[in-house]
Amino acid sequence: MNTESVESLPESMTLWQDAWRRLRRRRLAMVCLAVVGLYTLAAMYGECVYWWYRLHDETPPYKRVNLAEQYQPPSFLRSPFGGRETGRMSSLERFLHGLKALGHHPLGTDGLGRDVLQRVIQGTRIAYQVGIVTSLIAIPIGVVLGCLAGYFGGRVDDFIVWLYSTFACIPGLLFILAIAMVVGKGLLGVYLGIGLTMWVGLCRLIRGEVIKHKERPYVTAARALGLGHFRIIFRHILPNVFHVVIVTFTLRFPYAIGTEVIMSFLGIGVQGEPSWGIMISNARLRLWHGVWWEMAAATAAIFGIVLAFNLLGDALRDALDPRLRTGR
Amino acid sequence: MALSEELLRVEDLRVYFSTERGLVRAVDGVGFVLPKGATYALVGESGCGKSVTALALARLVDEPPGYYAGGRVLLRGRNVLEMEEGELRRLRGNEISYVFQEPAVSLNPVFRIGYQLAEAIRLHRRGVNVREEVLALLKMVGLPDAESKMKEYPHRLSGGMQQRVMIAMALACRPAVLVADEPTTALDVTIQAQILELLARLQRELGMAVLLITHNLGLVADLAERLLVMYAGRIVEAGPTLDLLRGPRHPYTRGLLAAVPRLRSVGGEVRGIRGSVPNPLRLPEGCKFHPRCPFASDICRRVEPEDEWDGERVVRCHRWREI
Amino acid sequence: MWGYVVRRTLQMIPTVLGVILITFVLFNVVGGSPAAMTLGRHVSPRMLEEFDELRGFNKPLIFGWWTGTRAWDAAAFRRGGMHWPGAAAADGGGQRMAPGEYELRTAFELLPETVYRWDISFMEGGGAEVEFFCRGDVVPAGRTSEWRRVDGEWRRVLWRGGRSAGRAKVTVRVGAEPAGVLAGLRVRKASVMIRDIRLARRMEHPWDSQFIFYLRQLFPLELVHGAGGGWRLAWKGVDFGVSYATNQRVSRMLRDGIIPSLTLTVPIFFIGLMSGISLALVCAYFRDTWIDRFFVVFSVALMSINYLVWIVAGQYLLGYRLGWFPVWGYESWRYLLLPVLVGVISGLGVDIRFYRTIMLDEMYKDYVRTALAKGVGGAGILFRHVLKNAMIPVVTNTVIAIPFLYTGSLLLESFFGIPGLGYIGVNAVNSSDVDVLRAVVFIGAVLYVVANLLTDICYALVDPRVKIR
Amino acid sequence: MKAPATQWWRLVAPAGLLLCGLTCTGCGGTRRLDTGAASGEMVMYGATARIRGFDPVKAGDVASAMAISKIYEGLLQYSYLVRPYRVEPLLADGMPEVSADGLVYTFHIRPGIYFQDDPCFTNTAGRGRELTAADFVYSIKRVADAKNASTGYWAFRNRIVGLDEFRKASQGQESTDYDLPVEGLRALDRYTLQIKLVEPYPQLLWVLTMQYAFAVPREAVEYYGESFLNHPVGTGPYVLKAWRRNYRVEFERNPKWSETGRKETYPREGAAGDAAAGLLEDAGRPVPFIDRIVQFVVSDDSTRWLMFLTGEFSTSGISRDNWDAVITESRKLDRKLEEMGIVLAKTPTLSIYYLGFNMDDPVVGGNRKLRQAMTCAFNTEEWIHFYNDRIKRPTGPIPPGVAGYEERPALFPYDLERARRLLAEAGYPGGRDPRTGRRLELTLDLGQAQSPEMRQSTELFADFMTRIGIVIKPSYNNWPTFLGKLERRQVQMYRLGWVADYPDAENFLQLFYGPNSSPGPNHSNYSNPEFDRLYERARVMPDCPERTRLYARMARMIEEDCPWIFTSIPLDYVLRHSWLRNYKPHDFPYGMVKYLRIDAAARRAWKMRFGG
Repeated sequence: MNTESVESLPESMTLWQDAWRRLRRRRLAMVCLAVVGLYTLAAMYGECVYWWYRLHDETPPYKRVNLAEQYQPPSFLRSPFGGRETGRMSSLERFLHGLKALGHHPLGTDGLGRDVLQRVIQGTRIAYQVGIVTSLIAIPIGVVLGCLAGYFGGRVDDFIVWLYSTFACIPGLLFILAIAMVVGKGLLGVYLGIGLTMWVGLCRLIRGEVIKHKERPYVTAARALGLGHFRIIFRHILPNVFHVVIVTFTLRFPYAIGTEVIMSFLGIGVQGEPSWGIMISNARLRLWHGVWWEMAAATAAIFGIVLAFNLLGDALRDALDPRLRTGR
Repeated sequence: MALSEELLRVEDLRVYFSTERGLVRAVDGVGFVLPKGATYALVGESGCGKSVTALALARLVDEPPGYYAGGRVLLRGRNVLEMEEGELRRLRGNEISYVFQEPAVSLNPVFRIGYQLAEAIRLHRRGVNVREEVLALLKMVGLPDAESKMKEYPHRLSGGMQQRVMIAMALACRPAVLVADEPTTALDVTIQAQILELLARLQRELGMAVLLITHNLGLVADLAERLLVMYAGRIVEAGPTLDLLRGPRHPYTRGLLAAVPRLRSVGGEVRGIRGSVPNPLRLPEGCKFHPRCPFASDICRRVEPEDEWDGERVVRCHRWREI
Repeated sequence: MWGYVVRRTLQMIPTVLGVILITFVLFNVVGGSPAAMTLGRHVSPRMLEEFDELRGFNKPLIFGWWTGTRAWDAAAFRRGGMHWPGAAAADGGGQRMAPGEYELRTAFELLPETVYRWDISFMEGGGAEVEFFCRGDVVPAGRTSEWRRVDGEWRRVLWRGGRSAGRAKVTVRVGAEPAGVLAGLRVRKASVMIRDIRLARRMEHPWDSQFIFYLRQLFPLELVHGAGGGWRLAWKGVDFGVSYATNQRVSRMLRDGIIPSLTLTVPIFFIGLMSGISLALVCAYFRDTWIDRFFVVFSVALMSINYLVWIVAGQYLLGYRLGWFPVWGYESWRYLLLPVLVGVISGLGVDIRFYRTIMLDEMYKDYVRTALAKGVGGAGILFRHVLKNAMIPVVTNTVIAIPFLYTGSLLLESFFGIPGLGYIGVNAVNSSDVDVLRAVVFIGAVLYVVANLLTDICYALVDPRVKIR
Repeated sequence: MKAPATQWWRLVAPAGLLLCGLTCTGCGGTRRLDTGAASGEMVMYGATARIRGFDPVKAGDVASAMAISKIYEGLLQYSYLVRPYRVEPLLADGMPEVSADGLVYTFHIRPGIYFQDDPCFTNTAGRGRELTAADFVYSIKRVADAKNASTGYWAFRNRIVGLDEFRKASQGQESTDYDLPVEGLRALDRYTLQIKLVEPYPQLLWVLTMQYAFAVPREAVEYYGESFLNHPVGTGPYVLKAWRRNYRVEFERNPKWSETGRKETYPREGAAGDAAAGLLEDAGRPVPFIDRIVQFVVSDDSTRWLMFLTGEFSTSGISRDNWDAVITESRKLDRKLEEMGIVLAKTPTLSIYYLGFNMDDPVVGGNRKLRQAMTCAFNTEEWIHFYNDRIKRPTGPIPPGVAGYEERPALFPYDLERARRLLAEAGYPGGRDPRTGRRLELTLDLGQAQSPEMRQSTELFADFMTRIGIVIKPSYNNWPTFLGKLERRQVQMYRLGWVADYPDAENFLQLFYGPNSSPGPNHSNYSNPEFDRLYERARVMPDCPERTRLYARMARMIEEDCPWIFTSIPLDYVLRHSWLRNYKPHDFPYGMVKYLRIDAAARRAWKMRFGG
C-alpha cells in the first residue's frame, strides 16, 4: 500500500512535533488530555491543601470529624432551592441560598461527617503520588537496565535478562503484596511494591528497541567517530527509543493507580490518608443500606482517570510509534 | 496489434485516499485499453500510483482509507467497480489474477503450498481433480519435484520458487488478465530473468493478457508490446514499446530513459531527473511534472495538459512537439 | 526437538534459583511475630525462645556464628526499657549509670554448655571504669589474659574513662548448671552512659542457617548411609514447612486449595478466551465501522473499571438486589456463576483489545491481499487465513496465562469465599504467614517458568516458520 | 477394537474430571443449605471464624475453642443459665475435694464415659474406650510439652508441682517421654485424679473448664501424629463430620452417647427470669438436641448478615453499619425484623477494649499528667454514638459483673477544660511541645488494618485528641506485625482488647503486673511495686470480701495512673431467629451448643413465609 510511503514523506518536523500534531487531530485524545489536566489540577490543589495544613500544624478539614453531619447525601439531592427556611425569601435570595447549599458538601459526607468531595480530591493526590513515584522508581531501573542489556549484550544481557525474567515469573499481585508486607504498610510499601514490579515490562521493551537500534547506521557512525559507549547509549540511542518510555508511562500510570486502590482496600496500602481504595472499603458496608455516594464518588473518580489515561496512552502510542498502531 | 479484441478498458480511473493529513489522489484519471493476449507494461517511479492502478483493476484497494472517486474498469464490458461482492469474488483469481512483488510475505506462512494452490482452484473450478491440477500447475511453472514441494510451507522455498508458486496460483484458473505487480523486485538478478522468461512463456502458451508493473524500463523492453508511463497518478505517455524507447516524447520519459545506465556509455554520465517525487498531498498546479521539467514554460505552470493522440502513441505534454 | 526441550529446561535453572533467592530474601525480612500468633496471649520470653528454636527462626539468615536470644531483648534497652534499681531513667538514647553494681538479669536462665557473648556499647565515660563480672558455673571464652578470678567470680575491665564512645564484647561459656549464673556490671569512680547491651548465642555451625534450611526443604536430597554399607542419595519429598496461622502443613494447604481455584479460574479462562476471540473477530470483520469503534471504546471502558467495583457491584446488584446468584460460598456450581461472570467481564476489556490488535495486525498483511486476489471471501479470509495466523500469538499468550490459573483470582476468591489458593494467599498476607506465602509464590513462579517453556514449544508447534535446532 | 476404546477414555477422562471438578467439588457432597430439615434431622447453620485445628492444646482463638468444645470435654463446665457464673461438674463426679491448705485437689471421674469410635483405638478394633484419670494426666502433660508450643501452658506454669520440670525435660530433639512422672499430677486409681499445687490457685477451677484441660486420648495423638489436629477424638456431644479448612465445618451428633447410654440433661436451675423467657421449658430433657451443625467461614460482615436474613444462619451479630437497619432509635428491634420473628439479645461482655500507653516510652511513659489529660479528652459520648450504643464506657480495668468492680463515677471523665489544664501541667500547653514549638505527635499502632470500623474509629479518636492539640499518627499493621511490635516494646500507643479467660478480676489485673511485661500480656509494661505487691497477695487468696477489696484498690491505682485509656466494653447484641430455642448469651459459650434446640416446624413455616 502506498499510504505508508505517503506518510513518510519528508517534512521538516521532529518526531515529537509530528506526534503532537497527530495527537491534536484526535478529538478524543484531546478530551482525555483535558481530563488528565483536570485531575492534575485537583491533585495539585490537594497537595497545596495538604501542605498548607501541614505547615500550619493544623488538622486538615478532610480529617475533621463531625458526627452531627454524618451520611449526608450529595447536595443536589437535598433539594437546595426549596426547604422550609427559604419560605420568606425573595427569589434571588432563594437562588443564592440554594447555591450556598449546593456548595455545602456537594458530594455528601461519609460515616464520620467528612466531606466526600474533599476526600476524593485527597484521593487524587495520593493516586498521583503513587503513579509518579512508582514511575520514578520503575522508569530509571527499566531504562538503564534495558539499555545496558540491549547495547552490550553478552554477559551483561544474560544477567539482566535473568534478573527480569526472575521478577516476571513471580505472580504479580502476590509479589506486590509481599513486598508491601516486607517494607511495611503505608505509602512506601505501595511505592516499592508497584515500582519494583513495574520496571520489568519496560526493561524488556527498551532492550528490544535498543537491540534494533544498535544495528542502525547512525550508531555505527557514532562508533566510528570514537564516541564512548555510554555517550552512544544515552545521547544517541536513548532519545530514539524514548517514546517507548512515554507510552509505557501513560499505560502504566492507571495500572499503578488501580493497584494502589486494591492494596488500600485490602488494608495494606495507604494509611491514615483518604485514598480511593480506603473510601471504597469504608463505603462498602454502608452500600447495603443505600449510602451510595461515597462509593460512587470514589468509583467514578477512579474510572475517569483510568479511562482518560488508557485512551490517551493508546493515542500516544499511535502518534509516537505508528508501527505499534492498534488500529482505530 | 490494433486488430486485437478489447478485453479490459480503463476509463478515467480515479482512486483517492483520505489520510490523516488530507486527500491523496493516488490515481487521477488513468485510462487505457488492454486487448486480449497482449502484454502491456506500466512503468513509473515508486509512489506514482501504478500499484494502486493495478489493484483497482479487481477492486482490491482497501476501502477505507481508499475509495474510487470516478471512472470505470470494464472487463469484457462489465464494470468491475460496480460489481456485487459475490460477483467480484468470482472475478478475482478467475478472470483477473495477480502476482505480487514480495512472494515471501504474499504467501500465507501457515498453510502448505499445496493447500494454497488448491484453494485457488476449488474456489472457481468444479469437478476437477484438485491434486492433479496442483501438480500440473507446479510443473507448468517449472518447479522441480512438485510432489514434495506441495507439502512444504512457503518459508522453506527460495524467493524464486516462491514467486513461481505465486504465478502458479495466479494461473490456477487460466485467467484472462494477469497483473504482475513488480514480480521481480525482491529477487536476485539471475532469478529475475528466469521469472520474466517464465511469464513470457506462459503468456504465449495460455494466450492471456498481461499487465506488467515495474519501475525498471530495461526489464520490460523485450516483454511488453506497449508501455504506459505513469507520473503522479496520471499516464503521461503511452505507446508501442520500441517506438517509445527510441523516441520518448514526454520529458519525464526522456528522463527515465536517460537514467537507465547503459553498458555502452561507460564513462559517460548517467543523468537523472532533477528533484524528487512531489508530495501527493500538495501536487503542483498545471503540469504535475513542471517543477522538475527542464523545459517547463509558463503554460505548464498554469494549465494541466490533456492527452494528445498521435497514431498509437499518446502523450500528455504542452511542449512535446517543441522539444 | 528433544534436544531443544532439554536445553530450554536447563536454561530454566538459573531463573528458578533466582526465584528461590528472591522469595527467601523477601520473606525472611518480614516483620511480625509468628510466635505470638501461635502461642497466644500469655507468653513469656522463654516460651518465645523455645518456639523460635523449634521452628528455626532464631538461626542466622545465611551465614553467621552468632544469633540473638530472647533472654535479653536487644531493642528494649535503647528505648529506655531497662530499669536497674537506682539508675536514672534513660534519655538521649542511653542509660546513665551512677557508680555501683548492676546485675544483667536475663529473662530466663541461659542454656547449659553454650557460649554467650555480651556486646556492650558506652558513651562519654567521664573518667568512669566499668568492670564486667560473672558468677556461677561459667568459664570465660576467648582471650583469658584479661580475666581475673576473684571471690568465686570472673572479672574483666571493659571500659576505662577518657574515651568518648566505645564498645566491648565479653564471651563466656556456660557450664552444665546454668541456674546460678549471674552476670553484671560494676561502675566505679564516675557515672557512665550505656547505650546498648546485646546478648548473642554462638551457633554450633555457621552454615546452620535459615537459608540452608530453606534450600534443604526445597531440594530434600540427602546422603543416606545405605544398608549395604554404601552411600546413596535419597529424595525425601519437598517440604514447604508448617503454616503457623493454621497449624497445617503448607503442602497440604496447597493441595486442598488447588481444586477450588481451578473450578473458578478454568471457566473464567476458557469463557474469557472464547468471548475475547469471538468479539475480536467481530471487530476485525467490521473493522473501521461503528461496531468496531464501539467495541474499542467498550473494551477500554471495561478495562478502566476497577476490579473491586466489579466485585462489589456484582455482589450488591446481582447477588443481593436481584437475587440471581448466591452472594457468597462454595456449595454448588451455582455459587461459581457470579464470580466467574465477574472474572470474565473484568478481563474482557483487555482480552478484546489484545486479540483485536492481533487480528488487525494480521488483516493488513500481504498474504491477505493475495487471498483476496484469489477470490477468497471475507469470512474465508477471517476464519481461515487470518485466524490461523493469529493463533500463533494467541496460543503463546494463552499458555503463558496458565500459571495464573493456579494462583487463582486473589480478590475474587477472597470476596466470594472460594477456599482456593488466592484466598489462602490473601489470608497469608494478612496474617504474615510467611511459609504459606513463600510456597504459593514459589510454586506460582516455577509454574510460570514451565509455562514459558511450554509456550516456546507451542510456538514451535504452531508456527511452521520457527525452526527447532 | 480394544485399542480405540482406551484411546477414547484417555481423551474423555480429563474432560470428565474437569466437569466433575466443576460440579461435584463445588457441592462437595453437600445439599443446599436449607434442605437438611426435610429429612427430619435437626440441622443448625452458622458462621464461624477460621478454625485453626482441633487440638485442645492449641485452642488459642475463640473459633477453634468453640469447635474443640463441641467434641472434647473437661472435668468441669460453666453452668449454662445460672449467673453470676459458676462451675459445675461435667466429666467429674461431683466437685473436687480440696485440702485445707488449698494445695491438693482430688477429682473423681464419672465411670462409663467413652471416647468416640476411631481407628486410632487399635486395641479395641476401633471401638472407643472408656475415659480414665490417666487421660487427664496425659492431656495436661501435653499442654506442658514444649514441643506442642501450646497456647495454654500459662494456665499451669509455676502452679502444678513438677510440671515445669516435665516441660524442661520435653525440650530438645528426642521425643517427649510422657511416662515421666509429675508429682503434682497423678492418677490415684482408674477414676481418681489428684492435682498438687505449688501455691494456692483459686482460679484452678475456672482453668479446668478451659480447653487446655480437656481429655485427649493418648492413642489418637500417637496414631495421627502431626495430623492429630485434623482428627479430633473426644467424648463430647458431637463428632467432626467434615472439615474444609477456611471454608466449612460440619459436626454430627456423637453416636457413642446413645450406644453407651450416656445421659446429659438440660439444666433445671436458672437465673431469675429464665423461666419466664422460656429457657426452662426443656429442663431435664436429654441433650444435645441438634443433630448436625454446619458452619461456614464467612469473614465479611455484610455477607454474614445477608445469610442470616435469608434464614440460612440462625444467629447473627450486628455490625455498626447494619445498625440503623436493625435497631430503632429506642434501642428496640426494627419492626420489620420483629415481624420476621427475629429476637434480640443484649448483654455486656466480659471484655475491655483500650488504648494503651507504652510505659517504657520516654514521652508518654514518664508523664502521668499527659496520660490523664488524654483520658479526659476522650469523648465517651461520641465514641458510644459512633458505635451506635453497642458499647459501654468502662471506668477501670475490671468490667461490671466481676467481683471487684465498683459502681462509681470515673476519675477522669470527659472534660475538655480539665484535659487542657492537665495537658498544660504535663508540659504541653495547648498541645504544643515547647521544644519544637509544634503540636505533640504520638504514634498509635493497630492491628487488623483491613477493618473499616477499626480505621474509622481510630480516625475518630485522633480527632478527639486534636481537640486538645495532640496529633495522633495511626500506624496500621497486620496482626502478627502488631504483636511483634508489642512484644519488642516498639510502640508508643497501641489499641487492643482483653477478653476474659475466666470471670475473675485477677485475669484483668495481671495485665498490669510488672513481671508480666512484654512479651507477656502486660503490653503497657506498667510497673508499680506497690501494685505488684498487692497483686501477689490477692492472687493466692480464695474468693472472699477482703480479696474483692484488694481488687477494687488495685483497679483504682490503675485508673489513677492511666496506663490505658479505657475505651469500651462491647455489648453483645445477638439476633436470632425465633425458631432457635434455649439461647442465652454466655461469656464462655464453649460446649453450650448442646443445649440449643431448633424448632423444625417453626423453621419450615418461617422459610415458607420469609425465606427467599
